Amino acid sequence: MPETAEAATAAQPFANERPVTPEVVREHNLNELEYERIVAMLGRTPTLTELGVFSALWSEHCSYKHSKPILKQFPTEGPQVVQGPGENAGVLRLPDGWAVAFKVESHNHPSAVEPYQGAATGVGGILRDVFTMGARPVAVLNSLRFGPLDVPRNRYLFAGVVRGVGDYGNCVGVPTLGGEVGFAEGYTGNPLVNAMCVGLLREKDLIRARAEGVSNVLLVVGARTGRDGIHGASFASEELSEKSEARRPQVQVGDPFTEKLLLEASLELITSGMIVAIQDMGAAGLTSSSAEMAARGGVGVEIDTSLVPTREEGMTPYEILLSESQERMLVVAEPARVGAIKAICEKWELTATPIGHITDDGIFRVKHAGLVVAAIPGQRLVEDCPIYEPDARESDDVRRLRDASPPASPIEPREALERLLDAPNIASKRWVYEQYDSTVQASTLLGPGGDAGVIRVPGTEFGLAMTIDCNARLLALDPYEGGKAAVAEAARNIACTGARPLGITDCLNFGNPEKPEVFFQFREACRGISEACVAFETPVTGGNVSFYNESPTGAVYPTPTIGMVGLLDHADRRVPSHFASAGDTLVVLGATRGVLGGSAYWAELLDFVGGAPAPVDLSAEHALQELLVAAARDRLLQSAHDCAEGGLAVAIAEAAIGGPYAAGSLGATLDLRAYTEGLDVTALLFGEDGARAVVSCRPDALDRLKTLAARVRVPAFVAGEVGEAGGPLSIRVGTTALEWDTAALRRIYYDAIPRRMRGDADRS
Amino acid sequence: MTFRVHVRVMPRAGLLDPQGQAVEHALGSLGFAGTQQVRIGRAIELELDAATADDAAGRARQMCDRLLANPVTEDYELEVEAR
Amino acid sequence: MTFRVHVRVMPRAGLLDPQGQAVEHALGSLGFAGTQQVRIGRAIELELDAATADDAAGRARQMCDRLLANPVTEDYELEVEAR
Amino acid sequence: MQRVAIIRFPGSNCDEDALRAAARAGTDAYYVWHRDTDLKGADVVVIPGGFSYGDYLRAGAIARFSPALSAVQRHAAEGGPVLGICNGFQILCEAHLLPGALMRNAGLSFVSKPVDVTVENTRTAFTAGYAPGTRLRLPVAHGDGRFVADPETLARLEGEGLVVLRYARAEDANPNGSMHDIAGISNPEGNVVGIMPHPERAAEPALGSEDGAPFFTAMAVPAPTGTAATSTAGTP
Ligand SMILES: Nc1ncnc2c1ncn2[C@@H]1O[C@H](COP(=O)(O)OP(=O)(O)O)[C@@H](O)[C@H]1O
Ligand SMILES: [Mg+2]
Repeated sequence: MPETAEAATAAQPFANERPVTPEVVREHNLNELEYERIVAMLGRTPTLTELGVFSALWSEHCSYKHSKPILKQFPTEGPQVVQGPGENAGVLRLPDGWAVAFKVESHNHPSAVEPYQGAATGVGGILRDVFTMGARPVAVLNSLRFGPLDVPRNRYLFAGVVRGVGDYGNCVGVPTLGGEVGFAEGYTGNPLVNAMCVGLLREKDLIRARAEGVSNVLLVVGARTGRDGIHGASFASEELSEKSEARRPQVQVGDPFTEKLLLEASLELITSGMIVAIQDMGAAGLTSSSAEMAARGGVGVEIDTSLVPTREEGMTPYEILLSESQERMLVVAEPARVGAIKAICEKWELTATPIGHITDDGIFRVKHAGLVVAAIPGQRLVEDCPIYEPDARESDDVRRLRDASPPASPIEPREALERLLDAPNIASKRWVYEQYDSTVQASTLLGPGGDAGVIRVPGTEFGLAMTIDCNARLLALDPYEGGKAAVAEAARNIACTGARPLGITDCLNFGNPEKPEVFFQFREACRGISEACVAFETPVTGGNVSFYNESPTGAVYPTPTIGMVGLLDHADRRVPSHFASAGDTLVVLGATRGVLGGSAYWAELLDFVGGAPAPVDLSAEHALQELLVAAARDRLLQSAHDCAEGGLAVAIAEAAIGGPYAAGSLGATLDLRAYTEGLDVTALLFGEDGARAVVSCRPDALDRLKTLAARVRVPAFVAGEVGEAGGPLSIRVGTTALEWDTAALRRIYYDAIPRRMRGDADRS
Repeated sequence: MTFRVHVRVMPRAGLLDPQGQAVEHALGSLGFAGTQQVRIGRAIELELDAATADDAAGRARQMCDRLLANPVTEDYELEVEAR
Repeated sequence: MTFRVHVRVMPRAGLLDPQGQAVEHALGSLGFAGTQQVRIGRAIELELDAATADDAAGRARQMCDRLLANPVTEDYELEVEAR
Repeated sequence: MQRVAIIRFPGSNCDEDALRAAARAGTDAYYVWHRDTDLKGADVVVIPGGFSYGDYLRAGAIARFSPALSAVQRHAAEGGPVLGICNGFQILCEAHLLPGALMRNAGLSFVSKPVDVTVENTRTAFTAGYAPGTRLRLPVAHGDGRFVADPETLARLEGEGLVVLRYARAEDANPNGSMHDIAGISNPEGNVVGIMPHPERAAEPALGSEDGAPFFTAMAVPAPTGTAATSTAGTP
């Protein structure tokens, strides 16, 4: 053990490494303030290796330096919370000793450069986050955004991302239970790829990524380390530009086969009780996993990079520390267990290699074949990154847009509905989810294509519902209301299946936070999300911030995707989204005021993104959730579908069109004349007020449904009834009677995306 | 004139090639000891009309750059053969 | 001596090659008119030690027969190169 | 109780589903790791779906060389029933326990959806519980499911009635471009069966369908003459 503080933190340059100059510091995306702080912390100039370590851990991605104070406001507690933010995934309590671990992560920039591998490795990373908690992944979801599909390159990105997401999850054997896809101009240069994973564990088997026990051993388990994705974390923390093409780190290639072995080996290691802690090597690889595990445990670590199995010869400690090679884990264990750990890994055809140990001096120390190349006070390395609170100012353009409205332009409602169902933002995403195995693990009760995915938990009564949602257009116009709306939509989707919302994880995709108008969006969106989570008692259990989603064509819409899970006490009482049988009574739940601000109607049909979105009434939303859950519990509902993009008309049409594998559509007859007297037909049909759902019930259940609705003060309007197979959809509103052929609507809805994807994709 | 072009598109050196790894391992356990550096890519064959072999190669190279190979992850080589 | 072997495994003539068709179509719409007979298979590269090139080729052929190509659907060709 | 061995390869991922369905049908189902050569007294063998060895090179190509598969080959040669589901079917073809091959789907994409199939051959060790011509709805989930064989093999499969499942022709249900809409076949003895759809994902009321359950209930019934399957064999 070193005698003095100086000795403890002495480090030498490795071989012929470059001296640290201001230029080198800039290349590492560290500003002057940050560099000064590093020098002060070390009392000397850092070595290049150390600079690399700081650059990774002080990147936005790892340090949350622009977001920490804002994220603090999120509600994170509740009786159901087993593990809040701060670990690899959040964990919520379920009945019978079970718990659910879940988390969402972005992989936007890697996917912009290489859509297939970028998306695939995104799925790989989120799976690892969940199984390092000791949970078996039981479902994945994905939230995607691209530029419009009439651009060949966007089709190329879309197709590549979907294939990447699918190939990875399919191979590992985790069903994709849902997701969302959106298209808008702002995503053209910067697509968004967010992947979410949900895992199940026995609460007693939970393991945290906390290194403990001086002289315990650190082992690398899994794939060899190559030169992939070096500096991925800082790459994710800058805007995309021509330059990033050149600076592009070696692309990370996913190996889902090794992931599957790693999953089985990790779970076996955890349940055997043989290890102290485990963490996946995600962004910033070995550096962040070892430094963060040590900091959480309040200990130091010493690793020797020359012991790490590499894929290529001659890798430097710098490269080994910062490599983002996939499918690797870092494990902490007592020395006496190393043999047994190796044996378990060997059974799964993996290697486990000791590369260092825990120390009591709190130093993050790296050696390479004995030479100390980095020695940094560990706690400060992880925690002392400067925190910024940038200026926030709403852009004047947005304020003006909110007050604007489109030029009046009469679109006949019949045609409007058809065109909305043909818009890729609203049309069925079957082209996507058919490429994802949604039934492996033989537990899928409601797969993609409805409001939320539902799985059963074998051996129990209960089920788990899950969704991921965000209507970014609303946030672009009003980030505060839009943030609330994203949580509200997720909760509505969950409640429509009959499940009670339990908690959320979020993936906050924004532009450059150093721009006041972007930081304003971020701050306001988070405020909205927080308020909604408080109102719904759905704490935030973790998430991910992805800034710098900008390209030369501008920033993306503020897109905080909300991943939510819910509990269905009785899995067999789940409620589907589509109408079930002719003669059922149709009820519209909730009130309609006909707000067209931010609506799909204006955006898709009039090419106008503007107006003020409907303010979110959190108590009305909460009441609706309670009603849906209670009605499902009492088995009153035949179907339930929430109203979101496209409003009431789209919700009714989608329910009538039927699920992707139904024999066909069902007709419906509605009379809405008494629902909202005096309201303009367009506003009534296509307005996007929240807190509404279209449900159907057996006629003899109607009275009980109305009683429940009255109890929680949710307006329940009896609108009509479900018709025959293939029958028409007829709606009477105001003085008009509208009619559509549901078989034709079904064709439009399911063919909209395949039709566009028949056009060729082009990389350039 | 018609030319036949053989293109070999391989994962770029240094990039992980899980497929090659798996095959290398399998060959080992089938008794083909000492097989190394297994890498797996795509073989593409096509025919095109061009005035000269050089012309044909030029066209084929354009095809590779635009469609047949992924410049981010793959390298390619091609051979042209008169038919 | 170490040899490098290049193996080309192609779908058997007469069998549907949807990937080849898709690429042919895509090349057409990228403006590469007149490209025909596109077929897509696997390119495998490996290194092995053998006394002579013939030896190396023989070993490689065994690998193909046993593992690298599926005799029901694929044909293969190989080239051996001294390193 | 009938003993059902579920072979697990690195990369298998429908092993638990198959085990659960077999156990539910009243069998004594257990795993056999791919490195084992002992099937531990199995009456029936199931090769489950998944991505053995990542499906690298070709689906099933590497798995067929595993030690457990030699044991399966012996079991099959002695007339013991073997069911390959999805990746299991691919492995059986690669191992030449069944003819033909499974190639990349004609649409080039992975396909996950329920499909309608008809049971064409009820004289196998796994389909005796169905009436001939029964229409089933079963999930498929595969990227390499296009059944291909040379014309003579196809003629033989058809002539001897060895097609076990066929994608419902009238509905255009063929999800992968398989020749003759073939979704599953058996060997002439009827003891080795390979199918692309996943009956284990539709084998209990809680999942909304029991269409696939008879594949597993068949496993629970001891073969009448001691050696399995001989009594259910079709024309040799
Ligand atoms: N990327 C995707 N992956 C899997 N399923 C998806 C994806 N995108 C959409 N879906 C599914 O399609 C259905 C409709 O999604 P969405 O348009 O977001 O509807 P809603 O507005 O009701 O949330 C949902 O069941 C959803 O899970
Ligand atoms: Mg949604």
